[in-house]
Amino acid sequence: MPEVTMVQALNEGLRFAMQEDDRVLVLGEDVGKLGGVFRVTDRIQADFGEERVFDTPLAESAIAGVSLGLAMAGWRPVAEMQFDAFSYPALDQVISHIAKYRFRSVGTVDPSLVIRIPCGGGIGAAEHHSESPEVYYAHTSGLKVAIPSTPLDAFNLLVRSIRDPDPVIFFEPKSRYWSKESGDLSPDGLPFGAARTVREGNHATLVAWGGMVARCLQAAEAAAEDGVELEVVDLRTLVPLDLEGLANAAKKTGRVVVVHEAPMTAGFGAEVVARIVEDAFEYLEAPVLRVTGYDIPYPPAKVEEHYLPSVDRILIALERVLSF
Amino acid sequence: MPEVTMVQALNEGLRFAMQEDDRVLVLGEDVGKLGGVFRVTDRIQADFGEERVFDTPLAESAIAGVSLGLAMAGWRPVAEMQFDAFSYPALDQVISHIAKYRFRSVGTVDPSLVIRIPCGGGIGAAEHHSESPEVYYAHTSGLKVAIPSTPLDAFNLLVRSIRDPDPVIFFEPKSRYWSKESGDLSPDGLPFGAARTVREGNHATLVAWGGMVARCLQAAEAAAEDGVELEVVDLRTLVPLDLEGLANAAKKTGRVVVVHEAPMTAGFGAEVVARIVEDAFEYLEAPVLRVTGYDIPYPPAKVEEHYLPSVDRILIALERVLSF
Amino acid sequence: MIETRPDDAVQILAPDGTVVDSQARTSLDLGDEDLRAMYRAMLVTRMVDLEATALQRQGELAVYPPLLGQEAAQIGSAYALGEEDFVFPSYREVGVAVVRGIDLVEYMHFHRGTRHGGIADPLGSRFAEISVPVSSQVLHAVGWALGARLDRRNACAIVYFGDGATSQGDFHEGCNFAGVFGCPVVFFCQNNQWAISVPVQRQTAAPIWKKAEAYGFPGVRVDGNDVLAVYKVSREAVARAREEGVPTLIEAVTYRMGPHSTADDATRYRAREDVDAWQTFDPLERFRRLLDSEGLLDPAFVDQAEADARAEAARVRAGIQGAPPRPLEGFFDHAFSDMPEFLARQREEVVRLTSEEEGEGA
Amino acid sequence: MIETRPDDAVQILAPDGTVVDSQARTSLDLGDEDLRAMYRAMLVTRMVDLEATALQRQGELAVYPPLLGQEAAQIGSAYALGEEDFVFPSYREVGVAVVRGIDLVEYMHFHRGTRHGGIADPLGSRFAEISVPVSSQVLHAVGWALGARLDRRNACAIVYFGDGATSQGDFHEGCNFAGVFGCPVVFFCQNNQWAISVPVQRQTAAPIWKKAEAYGFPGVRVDGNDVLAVYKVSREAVARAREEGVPTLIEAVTYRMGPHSTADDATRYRAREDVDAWQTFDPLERFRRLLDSEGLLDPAFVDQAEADARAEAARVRAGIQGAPPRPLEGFFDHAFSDMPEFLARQREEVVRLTSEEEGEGA
Ligand SMILES: Cc1ncc(C[n+]2csc(CCOP(=O)(O)OP(=O)(O)O)c2C)c(N)n1
Ligand SMILES: Cc1ncc(C[n+]2csc(CCOP(=O)(O)OP(=O)(O)O)c2C)c(N)n1
Ligand SMILES: [Mg+2]
Ligand SMILES: [Mg+2]
Repeated sequence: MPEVTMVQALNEGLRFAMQEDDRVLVLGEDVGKLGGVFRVTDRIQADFGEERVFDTPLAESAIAGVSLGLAMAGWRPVAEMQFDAFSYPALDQVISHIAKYRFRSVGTVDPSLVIRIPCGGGIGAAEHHSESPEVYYAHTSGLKVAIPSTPLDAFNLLVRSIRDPDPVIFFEPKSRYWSKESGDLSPDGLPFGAARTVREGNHATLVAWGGMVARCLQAAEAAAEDGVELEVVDLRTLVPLDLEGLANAAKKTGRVVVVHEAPMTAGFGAEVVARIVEDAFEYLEAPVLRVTGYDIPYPPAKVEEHYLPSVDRILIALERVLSF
Repeated sequence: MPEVTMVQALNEGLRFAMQEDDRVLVLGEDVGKLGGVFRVTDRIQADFGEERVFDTPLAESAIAGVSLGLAMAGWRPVAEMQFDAFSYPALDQVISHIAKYRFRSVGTVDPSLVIRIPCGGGIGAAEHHSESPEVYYAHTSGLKVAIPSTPLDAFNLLVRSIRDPDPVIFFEPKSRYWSKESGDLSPDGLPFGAARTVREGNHATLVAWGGMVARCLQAAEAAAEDGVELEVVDLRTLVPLDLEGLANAAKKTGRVVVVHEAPMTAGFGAEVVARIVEDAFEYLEAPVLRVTGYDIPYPPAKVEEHYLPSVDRILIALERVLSF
Repeated sequence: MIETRPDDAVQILAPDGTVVDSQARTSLDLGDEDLRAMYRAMLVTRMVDLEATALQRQGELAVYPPLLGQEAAQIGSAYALGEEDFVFPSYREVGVAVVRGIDLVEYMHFHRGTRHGGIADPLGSRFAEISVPVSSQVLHAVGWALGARLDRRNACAIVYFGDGATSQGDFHEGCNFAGVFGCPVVFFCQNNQWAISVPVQRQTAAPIWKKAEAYGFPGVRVDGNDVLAVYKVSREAVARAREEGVPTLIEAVTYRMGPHSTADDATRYRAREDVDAWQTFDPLERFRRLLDSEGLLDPAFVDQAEADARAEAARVRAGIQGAPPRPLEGFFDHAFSDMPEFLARQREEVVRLTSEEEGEGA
Repeated sequence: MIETRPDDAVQILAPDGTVVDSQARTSLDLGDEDLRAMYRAMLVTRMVDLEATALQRQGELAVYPPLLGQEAAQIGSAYALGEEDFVFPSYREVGVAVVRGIDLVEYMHFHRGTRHGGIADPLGSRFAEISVPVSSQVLHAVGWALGARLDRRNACAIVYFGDGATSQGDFHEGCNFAGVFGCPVVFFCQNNQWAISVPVQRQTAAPIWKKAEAYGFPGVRVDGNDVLAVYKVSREAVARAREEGVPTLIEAVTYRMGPHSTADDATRYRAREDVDAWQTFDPLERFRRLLDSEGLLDPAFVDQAEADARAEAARVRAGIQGAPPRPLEGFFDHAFSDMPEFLARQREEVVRLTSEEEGEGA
């Protein structure tokens, strides 16, 4: 079994999609010769040519808006935003047009495009390079939102995103870029809207996505040492959300903690809590708690370990949930 | 007691703030001679001069970014975004700078400015003119978010927002612009972070803000005819959120429904649910439910009445909550 | 090569309809039938536009932004397009829609509040949905044009926007992108002097056509009330786009004779006299006089054109008047290409509630 | 009045340090001590910049974007400012910080990942926090300048940004706003030929200085490696801003000799020879030769300047090396001007957890 990093898996995913569909284009800042600042597009321009892989001027609103125009001309653009916080200048195009074009055109236009956004912290980066803006997108009706937590699923979800007739915001957790996994790269993994149980357990359930899935697994191992068996659920796609999977996970243990990097207030964790409460209230033995980034701007890198949910913080929340 | 509309109260609020502090400026598209498309700034330019009240070029990112620069020069800008969806081009400036400048400067700079955003639907407007984007802002650490539901509180909250050393996103529910209230306009009403019980009741609690407070009161009256007494809580400010007030309201009845116009998924209602679950779980007799706009882009005006939470939909959710 | 133009606008017809540039006039590839068709399109536009305002006053439309006074800019430019070219409108382009054969009844559903976008089949009719966020459509046009270039299609995009739109970041990013990639696109600015209440002098300190200098492609100012001059510069721009991949920024100087929209009260910010002064430059009257002097206005044609215009206005009225809303549940089908569970739940609720309502109503 | 310049850049010194425009040279209001101070500032900048790169290699900084090669552009422009003028930097302006007396230790805390912004007292030092989102700071400069104008202060803002930044909407919106309002602001573009891996030719199809045409104010291209020429055009721009409320766009043509940042591998996208070619244009060497020819480089001064530069680099190293992180709890105090309940709760948690951790550590 070959071992791949998430960066390699994403690179392979792009290649796979470009090979199976010659309408797929890759665009963004520094995606050409440089291969992207994280090398996700490494040598793709060399292999697929400058017409299908090109650097844009430094303008994110243009990257998004031009991608929509390309989609209207029958192309399937895969656009890269260089970092999480640099996706914000494109929000207007994403919210007002990309998310709404199918709706507005009564289904006659497929705004089929993917916007890739490296996200999250934990890599010691400078201000604006560690944010987790998934809620801005998940709250925007008309967008699908994917966020893999492992290399193999990154390949699977990316190919699925590119094939999808809907616009997909594809988050790539930077802290997992260099994580490795062995197995065959295949687009026949789980579809959108299906959560994945990455660890079975009976005492309580941890729900996470992207970079925090690995953290939850660490917490689960720590808990296991004390004889507490945690179920860990990876949501994989926030939109569509796997309502049934979520409810079942909650029902199984009756005790749930949601973990995410973004600030707590109105983070996607709140949605998870609300759905569980709506669909599994009678099964809950304890309040569904959230362990998240704090409600301050992302702090300087040297203290990010205290900002991001730690194993300790997860365990403390679990204690509260378990002792309820 | 004089009767004022919310538009008039806001106009008076601006005048009050401009009179008490000659550093207050008003800027935006069409805020000058026209007085704003809703007349909130009616005749303010005539009365305070073209230096303190001015029309900007048609560029929302500039309106926000220039406002921050003005604040750095010691002014207190009150900027208007013409409609909810036209605040999106300014999101980058708001998220990356306005929300973070105090933090980044370790408290040495007050990014003291107000961005007024008419919001919400129910007035028969065209696409992009009826959105409820409060979550984008509430999730962004460093911003305060206010949204009055009545004329008198609009005056009170607006003056407080302008006085606040922090940046405030000030939502104005368009559907309440022409609602009337009598009483004295005063900035000595409730502060930020204090929810207001607008109706007392013992059977269940409705939580809302902005335009939906009135809708909840209608629902409460309808319910009262059937002998069901509803408590109605107006959050007034989403950031800071009145955690204690919210928990108490939930504890009182044990049955809560949150109502908002924005789509359900990751709407601010989810945060309300999550907070109540965290702080009042043992008191809950039923799941906290949400009645919200649906998870599609805001539809054409002629069907908006079916899209927005109606008295019927609120009562249906209440039935579920009460019969639990 | 960057082509620059003098600061005064290209003009072929004087306001009184006489030809001021006869060389340009004769060089146009327009036969008599073209001229008549353009006149007819202007008439239809005028009548439909007035009818739409009337429909709004009668409560049949929620709001309507009249294009009164801008007919020459729209018809002249649209007439310069080929079938394959793609139009990206803002919200004021009924004249362009008329030339492109867009169904105006469906179009008016946008203004009635019964559908978004207004264009039944954007890809088929090569006419994008109405775009309200000012300047945002500029980027879509550039993207489409880039796509056409990649496909080596002999087609260009044309994007319509106003003077106010030039202040937006998207205008800049789009123009710059097009300049770098050599996108076949025409940036068509109708400088109607106003962005709601803000006059163009407070919008920018430079002439709009000159902004092309910032992007390395030609800019041209044209008398926007002279349909032949607009046609001429548009035709050249379209050719430059299709053949050389060189974009052009056209500033058509015109005037918004009506309010910004039916919801606007223009008396708050501009003087009646300013508007009246522009009455002299009415684009229809100017073109009518030319046709007259060229002997093209035989009574049969005039009667027919006016009858056609009236008929189209009547058709729009008949089609839109009292049109029922389209049920909300149907809109759920176009949020995504599929129907995820969370949305299906909500759709069911809508179906249930509306059928109950109907039940009650019955 | 719009002033236009020829397409070639303003130059006073040839690359070999000889004066090519002696009239301009003599007209400068710079005495010997000024010239020496400028040279010293360039030296300090060079040494601190190299030291920062070294500190990054040693793990003391997280990442650092060298300005190597851009010293003349930064020192020349910063030297043209008065005390009241306000600097809005991007992330590469250590040279400007040197001239403005900004504490470079605190500055480097930004790159160490121990604080954001890097400027201890932006309002007091009239130097805004480091701005990373490309072009975003342009609007703050315009806003500050408008504020200064409203206060009738005799001061201007200067905003630094790169060639890539000119593609952003914020650049456009800021320039346009400044043109309309007559804001006292200087738009200072360091065209260092690259935006990470994208060469300026793929960034825009027009010369950068020409973009000023779009806004109705002057644009000027200057040899960015000629500190005197940069000083000259900046001085003029500052005067125009302060006295006439006329903004200027300055394009300083220079070259990024180092990688985009220490995290960048420039060999992936540019040839060694291209960089080598620019070695000839080194701004320090050029200025050194001029000073030498003007007899200003007595050994005492040279020794002192070099010692000062080494000392400042050493001070930065000593200040930053091993500097501990500032505790997270402290950051909570600056999210808002007050401490709302929901945040106080979180802060308490942080205090509890970190004190427990310390307890464990002890
Ligand atoms: C991004 C954005 N901001 C504000 C508005 C509100 N608005 C609608 S039209 C308009 C003025 C547009 O002026 P201009 O571009 O000159 O076009 P015109 O209406 O004159 O045709 C404004 C401010 C909007 N639609 N979009
Ligand atoms: C809005 C935004 N998008 C992307 C980035 C990532 N990024 C950082 S610097 C840079 C290139 C900037 O080039 P230029 O403006 O020429 O300045 P230089 O770095 O050459 O000084 C990019 C793309 C960013 N910081 N901000
Ligand atoms: Mg206009
Ligand atoms: Mg550069």
